[in-house]
Amino acid sequence: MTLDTLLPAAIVFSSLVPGLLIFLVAEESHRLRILLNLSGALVKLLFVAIMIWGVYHDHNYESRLTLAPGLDLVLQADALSVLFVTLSTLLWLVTTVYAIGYLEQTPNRSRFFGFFSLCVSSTVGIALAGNLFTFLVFYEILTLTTYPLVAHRGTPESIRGARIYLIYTLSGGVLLLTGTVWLHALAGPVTFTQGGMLGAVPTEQHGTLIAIFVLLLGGLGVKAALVPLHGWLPESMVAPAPVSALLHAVAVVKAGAFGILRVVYDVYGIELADALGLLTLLGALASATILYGSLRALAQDGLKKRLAYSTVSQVSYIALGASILGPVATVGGVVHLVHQGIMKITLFFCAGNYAETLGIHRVSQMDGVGRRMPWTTLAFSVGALGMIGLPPIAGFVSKWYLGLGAVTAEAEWVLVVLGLSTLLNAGYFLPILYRAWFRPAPEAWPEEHIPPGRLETMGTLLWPPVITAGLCLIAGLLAEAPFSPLEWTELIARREYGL
Amino acid sequence: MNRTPSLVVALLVAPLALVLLWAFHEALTQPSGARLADLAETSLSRTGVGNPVTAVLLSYRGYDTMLELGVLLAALLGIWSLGRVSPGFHPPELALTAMVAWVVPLLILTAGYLLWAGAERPGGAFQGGALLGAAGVILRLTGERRLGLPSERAQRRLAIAGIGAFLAVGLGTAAAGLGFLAYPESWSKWLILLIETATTLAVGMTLAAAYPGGPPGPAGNERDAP
Amino acid sequence: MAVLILVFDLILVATLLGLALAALTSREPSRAATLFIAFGIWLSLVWARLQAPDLALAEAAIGAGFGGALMLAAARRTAHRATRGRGDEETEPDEAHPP
Amino acid sequence: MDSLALAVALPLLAALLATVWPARATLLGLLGALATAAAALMVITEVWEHGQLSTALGGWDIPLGIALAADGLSAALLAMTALVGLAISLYAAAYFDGRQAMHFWPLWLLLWTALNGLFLAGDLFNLYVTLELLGLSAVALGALGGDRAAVAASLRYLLVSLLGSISYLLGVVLLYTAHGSLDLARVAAALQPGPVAAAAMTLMIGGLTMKAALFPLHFWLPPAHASAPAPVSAALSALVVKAAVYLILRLWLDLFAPLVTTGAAMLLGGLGAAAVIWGSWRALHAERLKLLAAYSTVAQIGYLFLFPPLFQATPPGPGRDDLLAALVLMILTHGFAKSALFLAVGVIQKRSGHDRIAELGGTAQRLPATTFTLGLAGIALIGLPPSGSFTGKWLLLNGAFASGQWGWILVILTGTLMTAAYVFRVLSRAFNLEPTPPGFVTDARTELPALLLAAIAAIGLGLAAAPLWPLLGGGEDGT
Repeated sequence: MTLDTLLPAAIVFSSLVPGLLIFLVAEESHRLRILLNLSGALVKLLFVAIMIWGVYHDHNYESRLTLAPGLDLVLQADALSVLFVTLSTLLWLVTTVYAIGYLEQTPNRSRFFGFFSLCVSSTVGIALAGNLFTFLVFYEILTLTTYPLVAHRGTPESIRGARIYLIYTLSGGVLLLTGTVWLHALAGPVTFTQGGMLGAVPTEQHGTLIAIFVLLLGGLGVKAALVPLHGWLPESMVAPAPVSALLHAVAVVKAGAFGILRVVYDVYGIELADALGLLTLLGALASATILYGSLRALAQDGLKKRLAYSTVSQVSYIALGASILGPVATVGGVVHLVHQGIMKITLFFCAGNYAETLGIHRVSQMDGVGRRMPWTTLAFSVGALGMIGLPPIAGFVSKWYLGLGAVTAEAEWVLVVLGLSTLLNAGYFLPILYRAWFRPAPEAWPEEHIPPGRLETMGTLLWPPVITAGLCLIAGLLAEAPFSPLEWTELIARREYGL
Repeated sequence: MNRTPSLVVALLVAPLALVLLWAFHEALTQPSGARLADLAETSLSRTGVGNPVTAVLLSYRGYDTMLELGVLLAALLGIWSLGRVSPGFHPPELALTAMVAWVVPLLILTAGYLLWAGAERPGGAFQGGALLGAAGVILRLTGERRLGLPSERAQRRLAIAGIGAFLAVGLGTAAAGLGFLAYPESWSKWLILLIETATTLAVGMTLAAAYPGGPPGPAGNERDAP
Repeated sequence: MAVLILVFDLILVATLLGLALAALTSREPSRAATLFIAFGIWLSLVWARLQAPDLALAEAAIGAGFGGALMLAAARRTAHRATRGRGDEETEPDEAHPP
Repeated sequence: MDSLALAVALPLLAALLATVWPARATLLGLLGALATAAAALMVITEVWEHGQLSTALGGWDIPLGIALAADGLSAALLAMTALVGLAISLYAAAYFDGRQAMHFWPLWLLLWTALNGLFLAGDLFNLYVTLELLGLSAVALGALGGDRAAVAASLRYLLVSLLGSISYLLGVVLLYTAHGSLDLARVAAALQPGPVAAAAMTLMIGGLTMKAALFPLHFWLPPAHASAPAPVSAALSALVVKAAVYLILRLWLDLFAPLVTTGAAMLLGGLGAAAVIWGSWRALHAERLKLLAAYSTVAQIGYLFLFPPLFQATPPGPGRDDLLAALVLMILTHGFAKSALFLAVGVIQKRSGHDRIAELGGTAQRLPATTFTLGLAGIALIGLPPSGSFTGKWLLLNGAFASGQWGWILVILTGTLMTAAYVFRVLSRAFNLEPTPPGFVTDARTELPALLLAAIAAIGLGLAAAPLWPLLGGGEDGT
């Protein structure tokens, strides 16, 4: 029992234990709950910082629990997992602050924050999973812990949304389970190995490997919202804003995308996946999703719905990056895991602020909101422009590397997809910005909950989007700085391709 | 039952019956190894009783008998837990009453004899108990509402007497380091008699008490005090 | 003689099975109880044919017999219970349970 | 080796005491439960140390006397019974009062005696006696619900139970007539394939499938389990049915191993598959929570019968060990989960006076700990991680893939989704617009035992199942 064997487990427990305690906290004990929440988040951040340092210096962290002979629950840290862990830990802290403000005075806060923490624990478990079995375990736990969050409001719509969410994710889970067990029966314990671990499977089994990949992709594609498995995402918009932020930026869709990265790079290995023709399949699905999501987003008037379809589209950049052979495209895809996260969480925080402060839920209600809520709208603008891919915001970096990787891999069709998608992104984000900044404000807002004071809204609601918007700028401006997402992703790509 | 199920039943039964029949005959005609009965006879001298059936029930397989008494107890407790039923009495006729006055003491006496005889000859606790039970049933039929049974408290004690004796002896022998229900040879006869007596009383009382189909206590009173 | 015994056995076994199935499929509780008791009695004939008394089957017979007694006691209740609640039970009567 | 006898004698003693002093039944019952659990613990520790235990009772050697025996399989079930039994006892102490307590405790302790006796029996006739004791005490407990429906359901249960035992006994008599012994190990050694053995197997296993409520002989279970009082339903669904499954497993693996055929295994598997689908379907459409739980038992029992075909196709070795462990793990998980579910339903029923799923919302919302219990138990029933049944299902699927039996995979996956559907049909009611409950626990004496059981099923058994392999390895499959 040393630090090396304890640290991955400790990172999971740092939110699991506070989460379980929060359930027991009486509803009125506001301070105690905040204390538990924040101390969990800060402790986790500390642990993650230690881990970043260690992984950078090629240190091996591994916690292992044997469930059955040949069936181990393994938490380990490699460069890719650290990237995802850091993202979720940072954004958890920010989202917790936001959620404390957002859920002020609403019922069932203990239940909410309990599941909120469990949700982060399972995300971190997914990030640190050392084999496909462990990944599956936390992937399913994530489904379970997010369900109560989606249903939290208890209105018929939220229960319906949660049910749809569950139908999709549990069915996906069954596919993933089938694929995983099958692979296990075929090739033994499926440990994540840089460069893939299926090289030894004889050629006559390659047909089976393709079938298994389709099953796995079916399971992962549900959470990653690949078309046609994306149907749950717009429906689960009924959840409270911090939950949407978490679902879209940190936990659920990211878990799916992260799983696709793992399967392509660390289970099949990108060369084998390419040889089996799986990358073409993935690339086609991802491209279709990118374009379809953007097209649907254009047609939405509901702000959160528009953002939801935007997520459908944007998350597939990660899968797109994974479907192109070569380290440059890998960098583009993997770094988008982080960049999409910080940008999308900003957008959802802002959408939540509009709804909570002024009762604005629709794009058509946003005329002149920039003057009433300048800071929120500024943050929103940074996120939206980043999504479009405007330099120097983070989204530009992702698109640049994706394009460059496509050219290197001689997959020029990707450029067409990127170009079209950028146009569409502009098509559904720019009108919002135009309305917010340049149209006159209406006489009265739909429902003004929070009157303007020293700040345009409550501090706990305002600071999180401002901070994440700042992160979007920093990640783009300082892309070449040490420990920036881009630099770290290049480390991942180097290790993955053995360069 | 209407026609179709009967037909289905018949169709199901016929082949099953044939197969069973075949198996039974195979089993009966097969030469079997040393049968337990022979073994039971040869070890009889060490049990302290002369009747092999009693030896099987109370010595070789006493553990089974203890659990069988548990079955009786469970059934009795089950019947009691069902709550009261209305008693269906007929006023007894004079001749019957006079006969009962003779028969019941005789039954009790015979039960005592069977219990004693069981050690050497056919008889024993279950047969004796059955007679005791019958005595109770006859009393009930002639209008004796309590079947000659004692109070509920005493009934509860009697109902567990057989198992209680088994358990007391069993735990005693286990504590003495002999093993559960392993009677020391010199005490064997008397321990068996003790258990048999308790069992006879328990079986008799249980049979009689089960007959009315409801809990003990004053009949006709629907709600009994907790 | 052997044929006679065979026929006897066949009737024995077939009736046994028939009684069991009839008891199982009977919808009415008291009918099922009666059929079961008949089954128990018939069964004792089977034990006798199988030369099994050395197994101390008296016990088994008592077990099965007592099962029958419990069954009869219960069957009496199912006929009357609808109108006569029991004093020592929970107040909430359950709705009908679909089979 | 007196621990074996003690594990039977102590609950029996407690049952007697509770019979004699009905006014003190609850106290005596709780003490008895503790003592029984302690005796079980002794047996389990000894099995853990020595691999196997056996003793001949009454000082008579085996053909004449009765053997008690324990191996890993018995120890695992004994442990489940002890923990579930303790929780049920604690719960019942708060649930029953007055006359109901007086009736409950002796019968419940007799039931426990029968369970322990059955798991430890090494003698075919003694197994019959424990089956009878188990059946009668279970039926009597089931009728404690008191209303006419409960009595009628119990009556049917009694009939099936007795016929099942007699069918088993007929098989035993056949074996005894042919081999002149009742000792399980001796008969197993002497058994020759042939009509007698085949008929005995059919009679014994057939009779036991009635008691185990294997489709299509499950018809008696839903009304009986749904109309009993909550702690009794918990014991019936979690323990009593499992005793029959245990015995089938014991006979299948130990006694009839030389003559089980692929056809017989496929038949059991097919019935199991039908049970999974049919039970889940009925659970999905049940209007009352207890009925849902009871149909869920029918379905979950079905899963257990998917194992024989896989046993048949898997040669002795690690693969088979995994299957056996998976089977035991699923038995245990279901035991804990289903008892937790019934206990939780009991809390809801007491609180709201009914268990109609459609009108459950407010109550579930006001009882967070109980709703949590429902959720955890549901996870274990569905087989989602980290529950024990997830690990079990994983190994089951793995075995099916390894032996190329694709049909079962489809059944398992369909069953999983259907289970999820009926579990979340209930859970979604807990989210509504009722006011916030003040705290997590409302009634600790009933809610906590249930929550504890659910946590063991959904988390404990999943993460701490590894000791099962050494425990079972020293045991009966002998490979």
